Amino acid sequence: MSAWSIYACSGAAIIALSLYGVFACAPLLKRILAANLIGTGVFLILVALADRSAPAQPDPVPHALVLTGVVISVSATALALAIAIRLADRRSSDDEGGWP
Amino acid sequence: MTWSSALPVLVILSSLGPGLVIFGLAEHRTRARTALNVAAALTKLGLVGIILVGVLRGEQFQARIPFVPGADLLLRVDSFALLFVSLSTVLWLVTTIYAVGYLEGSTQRSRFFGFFSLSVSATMGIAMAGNLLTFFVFYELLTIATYPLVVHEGTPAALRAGTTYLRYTFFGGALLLVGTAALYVTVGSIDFVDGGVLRSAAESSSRATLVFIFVLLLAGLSVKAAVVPFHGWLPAAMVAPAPVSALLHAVAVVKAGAFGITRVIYEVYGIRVAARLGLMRPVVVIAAVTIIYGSLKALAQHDLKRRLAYSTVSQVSYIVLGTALVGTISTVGAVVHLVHQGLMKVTLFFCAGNLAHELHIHDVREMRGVARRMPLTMLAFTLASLGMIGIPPLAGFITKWYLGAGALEAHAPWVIVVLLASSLLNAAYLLPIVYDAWFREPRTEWPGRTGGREIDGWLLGPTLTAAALALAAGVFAGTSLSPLGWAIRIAREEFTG
Amino acid sequence: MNATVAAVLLVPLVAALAVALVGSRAARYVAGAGVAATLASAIDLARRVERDGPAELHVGGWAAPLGILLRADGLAAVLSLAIAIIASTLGFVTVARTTGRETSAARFFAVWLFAWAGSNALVLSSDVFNLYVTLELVTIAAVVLLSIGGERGALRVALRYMLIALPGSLVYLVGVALLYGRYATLDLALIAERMTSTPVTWAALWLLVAGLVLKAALFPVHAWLPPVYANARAIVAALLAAIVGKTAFIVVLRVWPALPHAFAASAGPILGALASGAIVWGSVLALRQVRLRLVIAYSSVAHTGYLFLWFALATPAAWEGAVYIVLSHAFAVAALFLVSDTLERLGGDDRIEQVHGLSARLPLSFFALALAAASIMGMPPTGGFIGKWLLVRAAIETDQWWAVVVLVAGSLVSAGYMFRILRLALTTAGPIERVHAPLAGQFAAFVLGIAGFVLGLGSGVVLDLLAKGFTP
Amino acid sequence: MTALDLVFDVVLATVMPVLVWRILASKDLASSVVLFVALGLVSALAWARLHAPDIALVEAAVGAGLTGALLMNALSWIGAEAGVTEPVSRATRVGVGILVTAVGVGLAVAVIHLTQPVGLAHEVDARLADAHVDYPVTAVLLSFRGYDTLLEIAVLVTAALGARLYAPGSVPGGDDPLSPHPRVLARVLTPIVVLVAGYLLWRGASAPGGAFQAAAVLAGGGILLVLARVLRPPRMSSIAVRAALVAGLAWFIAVAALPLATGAQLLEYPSASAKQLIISIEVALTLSISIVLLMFFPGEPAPGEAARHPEDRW
Repeated sequence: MSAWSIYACSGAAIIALSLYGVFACAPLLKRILAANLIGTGVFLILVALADRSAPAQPDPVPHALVLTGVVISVSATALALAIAIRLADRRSSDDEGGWP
Repeated sequence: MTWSSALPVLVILSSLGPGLVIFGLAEHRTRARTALNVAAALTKLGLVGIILVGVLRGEQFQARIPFVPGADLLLRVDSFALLFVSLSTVLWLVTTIYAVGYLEGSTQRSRFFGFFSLSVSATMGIAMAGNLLTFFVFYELLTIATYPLVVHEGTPAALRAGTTYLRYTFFGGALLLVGTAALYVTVGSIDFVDGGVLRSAAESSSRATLVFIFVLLLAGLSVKAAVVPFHGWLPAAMVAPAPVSALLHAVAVVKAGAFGITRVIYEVYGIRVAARLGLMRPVVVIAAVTIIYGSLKALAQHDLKRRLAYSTVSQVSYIVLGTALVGTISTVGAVVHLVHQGLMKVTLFFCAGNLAHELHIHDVREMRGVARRMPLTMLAFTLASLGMIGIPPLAGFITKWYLGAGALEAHAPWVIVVLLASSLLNAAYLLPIVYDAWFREPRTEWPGRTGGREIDGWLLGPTLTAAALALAAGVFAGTSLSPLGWAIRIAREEFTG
Repeated sequence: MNATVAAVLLVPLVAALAVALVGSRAARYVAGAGVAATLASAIDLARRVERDGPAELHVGGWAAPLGILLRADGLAAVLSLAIAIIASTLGFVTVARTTGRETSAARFFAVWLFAWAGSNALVLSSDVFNLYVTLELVTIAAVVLLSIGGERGALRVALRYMLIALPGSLVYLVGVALLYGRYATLDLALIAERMTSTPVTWAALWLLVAGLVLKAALFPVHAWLPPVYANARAIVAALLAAIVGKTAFIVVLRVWPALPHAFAASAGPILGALASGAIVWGSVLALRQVRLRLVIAYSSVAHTGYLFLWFALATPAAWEGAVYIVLSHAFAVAALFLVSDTLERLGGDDRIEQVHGLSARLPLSFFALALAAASIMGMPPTGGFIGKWLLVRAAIETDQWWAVVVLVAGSLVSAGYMFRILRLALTTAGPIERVHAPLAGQFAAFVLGIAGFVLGLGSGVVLDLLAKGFTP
Repeated sequence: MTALDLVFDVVLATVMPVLVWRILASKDLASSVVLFVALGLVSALAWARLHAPDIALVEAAVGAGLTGALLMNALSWIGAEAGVTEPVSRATRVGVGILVTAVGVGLAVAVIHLTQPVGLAHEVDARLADAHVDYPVTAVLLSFRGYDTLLEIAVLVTAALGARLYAPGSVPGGDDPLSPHPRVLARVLTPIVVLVAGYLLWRGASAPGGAFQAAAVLAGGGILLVLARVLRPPRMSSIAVRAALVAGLAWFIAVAALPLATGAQLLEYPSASAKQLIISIEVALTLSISIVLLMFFPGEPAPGEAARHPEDRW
């Protein structure tokens, strides 16, 4: 049982748990968290796979993919939070300058 | 695009184009609308005339537009197509004029005439279709284009009738589509060919498949042809205004069904294959049943248009019968009846329309002595009725004569019994009306009409014209350009092919 | 060719940035120009592919397995052109409506163009990870478009949509990770080459498909779709239904030919079953809706079924048929949402009763409605019919009569729910006269309706273009 | 690897899912968020163990830092109670439970069967020279798969446009800050932040680090300054902010499109100036990304019903 496979399994577990969270948690904020965490799980698997060649230097491509993925997941989470805030904030003005 | 390939397309466009323009016309612009209609109809008549001359000279008129893989949109004018085209074109002109008079002052006329032109365009496509897919395309277009006409009055009854109409015709369309696709897959070609495309393929593919496909196609077509048990929509649809009934019964819809059946039997399966598969006898039986059933139901109706509707159910199956009897003579009968029934039935519906429009008569029991008020209308009615019954030398007689002879030729003498029975029934549901109208005292005095004429010329003219045509079709049957002449020519092609 | 393909990708991006830079007051002018330019670039691409055949571009000059490959083939050309026609029509309508006072104009148009850029990138990409990025771009842009307008309903559905679409693409990404871990490349063609049907591969492919099925709202995971369509602003709903909603399936179309036969053979029936479920369920529910938008929504659920039915049939004809359903439904649904929009502006809501007498009140909208309906029903000679014909043909060719029954039944029911509406539109009992509604929307709807019609009549041309570089 | 390593790995690999479970199971959102941040830090360790220092950096800066801050801030708007909820039926929960269990197990089994260490490490090394970047990950990000990165930035900008729904909550100026200390802190911090960011950016070409890491650090500092009311939060209404927002992607596109003029491929850097171009892209991206990340941060809700938040209109 090498390091990478341990983390890969951990990633699988995270994916399963957070998938459950997205579809089965009541609070929207938790669903947003869960969606973000699926990403963490996927990234863990990717990076683990990249490290299969250890102790030789790891495969840089998955690392790059993960960096791209992280940016996307941050963007998504931030956007989701912004919308959630608007939903929750009773004072939010529905006015958007009278869009047609 | 050469002249000979442009003409078939032009025949369709000559009604499609104006139709689209008419949609755009404001409601009140009656004169422009009428002018456009009549001009379009005359143009089409001219184009058909040119094609007629060409065909007589032996020219080929064919247009091909690439469509789905393996099957183009193919328009081809053979004698049979030309017969149907000419019939619809002439009747369109007559019916349009009639409709102008009939709908005077009613609402939504732009929409009405727009869809009317669309229906005729679709019919032209059906007539000139060179393969089954093209036929199907226009067959469905006809359904869609006629629906707004059926529900034109927007009354709950009309809407109900419209829904019934759609249920039946879409169901038929679906069967036809599957049949066509199946045929394409099994045979590889769905073109209409004299003598049938299956002649070669019949050996290769299994009998069961071919029978199955045949049933699909015939069932799909029988819906529009109002063959029992698919006839239910036709009596329901008689709530539509008289010109629409004329369109459904004479110009387009039921004709399209019968025409399609003939095409499938003769030019897809080919009579030899069809006969070998043992498919013809059942069709003959169904047709015979429909003929008798329709007549009996007609007898039971008191609403004039309803009675006429059932009469159509019965009469259209003459065409199916003649086709299925498989013989040169019976084929002549079938083909010629396509025209004869059209002429006679359009006359009868015009008359019914006149009565409803002028005197609000809908029930046959209200028609006592109506001939005194509307002699010309009733004259036309009488002529058409006698034709229906088959009194020599009228059109109906020609049909029945050929069908009878054809039955003997096909060794099915029992069919003659059916023909005689139906003739008696025709007499039974038409003659009393005629008798009442001419020889019995009216219950009440008819409301008079200023200007002395029995009814507006826009209505009377077409009625008399149609009657005259029906009469001529019988009297001049001997000439080569008469419907009979064409029918013989067509039958020869089908059998030599 | 390089420049042509690059233009399809970069022009909308540049336009989006320009819009964001100039701000709302001038947004519509810049956006209008950007929309026109993007449309032109898509037309150019289609023309070139039509003339010179398909092209393959190695971005950055790096060949597989390292680089990203763009395939400008018939499919890409046809899809990007269809996207362009729809997105530009909708875009021009919005441009025509904006007065310059809307404070979200810049945001809206910029994100609109980003969504368009994403869709173009998606149809061109043949790299499984790059496809993920494009999916995300389209999704995020769609979410933003949904949230603009700010009504609670819109925000709620925006979030709801996001919380379906995001997990969807991430599940897809898990599949991608496994594929990379097994085949050490992200290039579709190479994966196809190296692919062997091992358990790991199957797991990967199932994840791929599952994620995309979720995004495509295939029965039984379709429940999120109707509320989204019902609450979004009509223009956005149109974009969602016509383009965004189709992207996931387009990815499946791209990936499928790469799959090993054994997998396709085993997944086909399952997806076919789901598809049949979608057709039946969607059609029946569409029949029972009282709101126009919900009719459209459930009809879309049913049409997703038509798309996935292809996997059960899996013949070239079926592939063409599926693509044709994508195109025709995209045009039709966009037109329908525009009609619904017009009605909502007149009558205040989208109850079906609003359609009453439409043929007399708004003839233009009526014809748009009729044309779209004909395409949805698969009436000849619309694009919908071509799709139906090809699928029925494929079903018969593969002797799967159950599919024939499902297809025919589906189209009959669709005729049912569409004529429920058309019938009302034709009912002109009572005093009804022409009314006036914003012309831009009506005209756009009509154009899209006509487009669906031309798609059918011109199917010869379209199918030729589609066949360029396609190997089923 | 030593037994200690193994134990450490196992513990770490178990802790993370447990944390996820706690995050999703915890009663109040506040503790969920705290646990989320904790998970960010823990996972940073995991990345380090897996020899992925860049990801460790990003995770620490973004996963734990920025996202954490965003969540905290979101809580201050939504309130630690449930906020908006979507009720879920029991049947759904059970069904989803079964499904995800299957997915998790299947996935784990599939993954551990991927023992054969295939990858593109060699291809990357082989072409590193042609890419004119010394550090493999950066080479993949900006050269081999630069097209991904370009689209990724488009995603980022799109999200920024969408997230920017309000003017930032805590508007600096008039009302006096809670205490002077934050300011002092910020004043001290600023140069350090900028320095670190610059360093990360610069070494990105040769070692772990790069545009995104640098931007993350910058943004983190920026948020701090905003909270300390030293820095005005960026507003779309300012042309400078908008310019900074679009600059990165715009420059990236320009560089990507340039080769087309010479008949080369999209994003095919002319080898003569490749290095400089890539660095220039990195700089531009750092600027845009840090602005975007800063804009993700909506600020705090202004106290009192009266204070309505105007749109961030532009």
